[in-house]
Amino acid sequence: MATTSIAVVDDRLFAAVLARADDALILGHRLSEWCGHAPMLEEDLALANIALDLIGQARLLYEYAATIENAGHTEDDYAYRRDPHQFRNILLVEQPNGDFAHTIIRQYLYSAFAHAFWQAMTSSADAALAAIAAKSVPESAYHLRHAAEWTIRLGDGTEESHRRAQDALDALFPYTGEMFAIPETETDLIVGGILADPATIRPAWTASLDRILAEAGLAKPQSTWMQSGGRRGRHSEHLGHLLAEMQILPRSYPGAIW
Amino acid sequence: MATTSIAVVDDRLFAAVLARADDALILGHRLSEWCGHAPMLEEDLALANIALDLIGQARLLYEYAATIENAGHTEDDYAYRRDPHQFRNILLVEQPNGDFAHTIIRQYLYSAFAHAFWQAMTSSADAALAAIAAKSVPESAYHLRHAAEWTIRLGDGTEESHRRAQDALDALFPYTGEMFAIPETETDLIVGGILADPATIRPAWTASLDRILAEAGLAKPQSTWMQSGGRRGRHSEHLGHLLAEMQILPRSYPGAIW
Amino acid sequence: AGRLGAFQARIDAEQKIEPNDWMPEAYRRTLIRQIAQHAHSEIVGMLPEGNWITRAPSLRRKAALLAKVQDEGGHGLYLYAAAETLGVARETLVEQLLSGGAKYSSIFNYPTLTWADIGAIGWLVDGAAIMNQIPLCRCSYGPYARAMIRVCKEESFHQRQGYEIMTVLARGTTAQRAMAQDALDRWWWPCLMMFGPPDGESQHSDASTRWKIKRFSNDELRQKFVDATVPQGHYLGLSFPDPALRFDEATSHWHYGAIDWDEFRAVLRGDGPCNRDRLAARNRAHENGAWVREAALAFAEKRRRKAAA
Amino acid sequence: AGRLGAFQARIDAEQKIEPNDWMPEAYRRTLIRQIAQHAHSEIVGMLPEGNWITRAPSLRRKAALLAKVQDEGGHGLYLYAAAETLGVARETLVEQLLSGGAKYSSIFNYPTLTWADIGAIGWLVDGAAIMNQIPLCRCSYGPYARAMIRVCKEESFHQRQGYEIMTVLARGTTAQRAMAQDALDRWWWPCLMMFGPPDGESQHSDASTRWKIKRFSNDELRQKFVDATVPQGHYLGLSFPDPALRFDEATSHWHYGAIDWDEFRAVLRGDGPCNRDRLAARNRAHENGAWVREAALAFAEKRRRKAAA
Repeated sequence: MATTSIAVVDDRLFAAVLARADDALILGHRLSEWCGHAPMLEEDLALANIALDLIGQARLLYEYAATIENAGHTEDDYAYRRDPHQFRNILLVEQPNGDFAHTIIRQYLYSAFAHAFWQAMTSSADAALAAIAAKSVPESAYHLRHAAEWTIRLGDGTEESHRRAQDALDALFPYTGEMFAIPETETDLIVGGILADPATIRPAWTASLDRILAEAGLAKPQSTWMQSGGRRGRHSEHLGHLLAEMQILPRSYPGAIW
Repeated sequence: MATTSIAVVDDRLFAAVLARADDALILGHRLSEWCGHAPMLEEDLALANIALDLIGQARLLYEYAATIENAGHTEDDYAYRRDPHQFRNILLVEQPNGDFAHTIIRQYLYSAFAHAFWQAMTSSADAALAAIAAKSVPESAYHLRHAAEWTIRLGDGTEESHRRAQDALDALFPYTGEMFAIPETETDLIVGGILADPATIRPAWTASLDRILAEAGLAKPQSTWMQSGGRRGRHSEHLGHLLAEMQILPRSYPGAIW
Repeated sequence: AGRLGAFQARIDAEQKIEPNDWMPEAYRRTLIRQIAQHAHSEIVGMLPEGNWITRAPSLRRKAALLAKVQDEGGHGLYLYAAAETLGVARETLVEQLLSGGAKYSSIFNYPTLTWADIGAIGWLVDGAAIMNQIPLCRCSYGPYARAMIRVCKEESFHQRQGYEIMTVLARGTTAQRAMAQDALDRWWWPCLMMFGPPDGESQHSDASTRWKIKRFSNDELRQKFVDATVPQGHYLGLSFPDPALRFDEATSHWHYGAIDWDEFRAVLRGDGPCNRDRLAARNRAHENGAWVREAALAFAEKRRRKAAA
Repeated sequence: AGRLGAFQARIDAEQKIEPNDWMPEAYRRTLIRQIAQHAHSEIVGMLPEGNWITRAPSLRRKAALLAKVQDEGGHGLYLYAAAETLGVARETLVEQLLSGGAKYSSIFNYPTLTWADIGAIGWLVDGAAIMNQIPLCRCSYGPYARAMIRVCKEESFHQRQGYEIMTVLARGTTAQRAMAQDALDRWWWPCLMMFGPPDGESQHSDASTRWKIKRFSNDELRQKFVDATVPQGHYLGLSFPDPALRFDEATSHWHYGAIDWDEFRAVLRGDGPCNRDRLAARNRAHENGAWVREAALAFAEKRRRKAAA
């Protein structure tokens, strides 16, 4: 056996579903790293809760991807047996937890998008995706509320919390562009009403940001330069380390059932 | 393939050699984690240098172990294809780097032993081990000098460096007992003059500690309680994380040549 | 003496004592110590299992483990709340934990070394905890008894989940089977120690029994655990690391060998494999989170003033 | 004008300028900037490769990579020393790096994503660096020229090592071959940019050429690199991510396509994939190490006083 990695088919819907599953899994994994180490017990619970929701979303999406691919792969094959360059998550979700402000701002930037995205997806022409969206909407609403409230609290808390929140916002904002970029492979899916058009989601995202950052007293970064690459499998250096830890058991015991 | 791990023979000399190789590899790996992140450029170089020596020692020892085992295994099989419980290094060397004081004190406690050990081993009845010892003596002399000088510098530097050095010493001292414990499987090797008797090494170790700690103004921990388990494959939680990162490529691509 | 008599009469009649009821200071102190110790155990207990969340070998297991550790945090939260009904602030209790002044279950001072340890903790550690805790559902102090009902329900779910992990491993590959056996070997004796010292040496028991905080002796509970667990292990084809273990036809109990109480006392005084790591991890989380808690307080204060203005 | 004339005459005669010799301020400033930038590049360059030390796939590769990164630190050290001969303190230069005020080679703002990147960096990045640096071994400033002789010797060893890594991958499994190709795809264009803007747009070149700090133009060096490297890649059966690449029989050079100078400028102004991570890593190491450097200073001072007393 020369590799324990799987190869996956080249299909547009499959790729689009896999990419969203990867977003949810990687962000869920990052949040799960906090477990037992959060600033207060209530946040240990809240972050674990959000992580659980996201891993749950990832599992539904992988399951659907497996149906589309029809190659006998399971959710665990996708999660544990792909190399970093085979992951299609956006770079934002793989960024390290950093301090609590980085985790919250990352979550806020993502959830403000994801909530609007899943809302739009409830009317997807693809019934399976619409069903996953319907389940995800109340979850993402909670994730957004939690992250937005903390963003305000940190932004308008102490001098230190304000500084940390602004640092996090400045550092993470360049990773938001990928949420709105449309890979060439997805244009047909958008035209076909299967995927929500990011352009229709941006107004809700921008409105949320303007309102929450104003209330938090945080300055919206003016930089228009954006990082990208995740959707093409070109990640940051962080993803490889995350996956090494996540995948070590299935990689060490190929074929074992756990 | 149900596992990418190897099984190794149960042989006393082989086990003893493997255990010393594991000590050197794991400590070398830990030191290599500093590369590019040390407090000053000179220490980036020094820590890398010591790491290189240790990895070099590990390679010689693994090579000799492979000869004894005679099962077609290579140094890389031992390093990359054993599970954590198959490693036989002492717990001291797998402890996390912590701050620079923890790294230095760990190195000092180990090197003060290792230098005396390799000196004694130059007259081992086993010619191969005696040759490895001869090569290791000047290296361990340098490691000891480097760590001892820094121990003194930190202990007698600022209030903060003194506190950090004392904290590190208190935290790591309970891991020194394993260096002097004699696993049942090694008594014959000691009687046969193949392995140095730790009892004959302790005076040199204690003398070094008394002298260096006195000069550093650090208090020798009075606790007589000692951690153990490494030589039996019962490690701390830290080793699994270290190996997950170290082994991910060979585990993901079984059989590939790099 | 009249109040004390009436108090004991209510307890004897299996009536619950509630927060606003009069109670003897010793009763209050005993309960605070016990509930706090229990809460601390849940919190510290998040660490050994949390150590495997990022390495769980399947998404289903990852989600289940995350949910389990979250449950433990939840238990900690409502146990602290139960303790607060006795007039002690959560901050005070947390400070006692962080400074090393308060105890927590020694079992969490052992490391989780393989995935099988997650199975073993569910099966054995939660199994032992349930034995200890089921009688507490009838504890004389109302808030504690009610908290324990919820805790026990969730713990027994965790226990079944742990046993299921062990089952899969025991029926898995050679390596997985060895992993399961090794976990049982390492966790068995520490789990027996979870029930505390042998009856002759146990402190606090007399008053706790009279107050119906404690309804069974340490040795009684330990025997119940052994009797329930040994057949489960044998069913999986695993062996217990106790050569003296045998079924005693006369008593219908599993007889077990001598427990190493020196190890128990060593871990209790701080010399277990992970005592320092566990306390260090809790302290690090607390220190790293200080600025967050300060920010939340400052924000709440600002909003309060704004609302008042 | 006499001093200046004499200075230029010495340079024209290929004599070395030494630290205590008179030199024009602009010459000194140019050299400080260039040597510092070079030193910073070595230091920052430790990070992308250091990223793979803990995951190197064999012990031989692990040792070689560690030794290589150590060499880079060493280059940094003696380049800082060469800069110090021009009257600027290493601390000043380091501060400039940490504050983001000083430049370093943009190539290190790209991430190392697979093991093949370690091969590609050795083969391509060190290969390009050598093209730039070999002429500097004859630079008019003595300490810089001598430092470069040592640097070049080690770099060319690294370059061969990198090519050997690529060779093994290119002849390895399908996955390894894909890894090698992907690394070449990602590193090729950034490596061409390492030679700087096209000749027409390059600053500083005129004076640098007159002072024999710079002996070849950016485009000349770039062409040399392409000509040397393309056959090496083809020999491994790899393809270059440039559809315009073709051998021009007339000129005997490899013709390459248009370079995306927008990307070059973006990375230069801080908008590369890793600019922030690299500077953050250097700053973190510096801040975390502050107490160590203070301790070393305090200790030295104590000993000095003791010796004096």
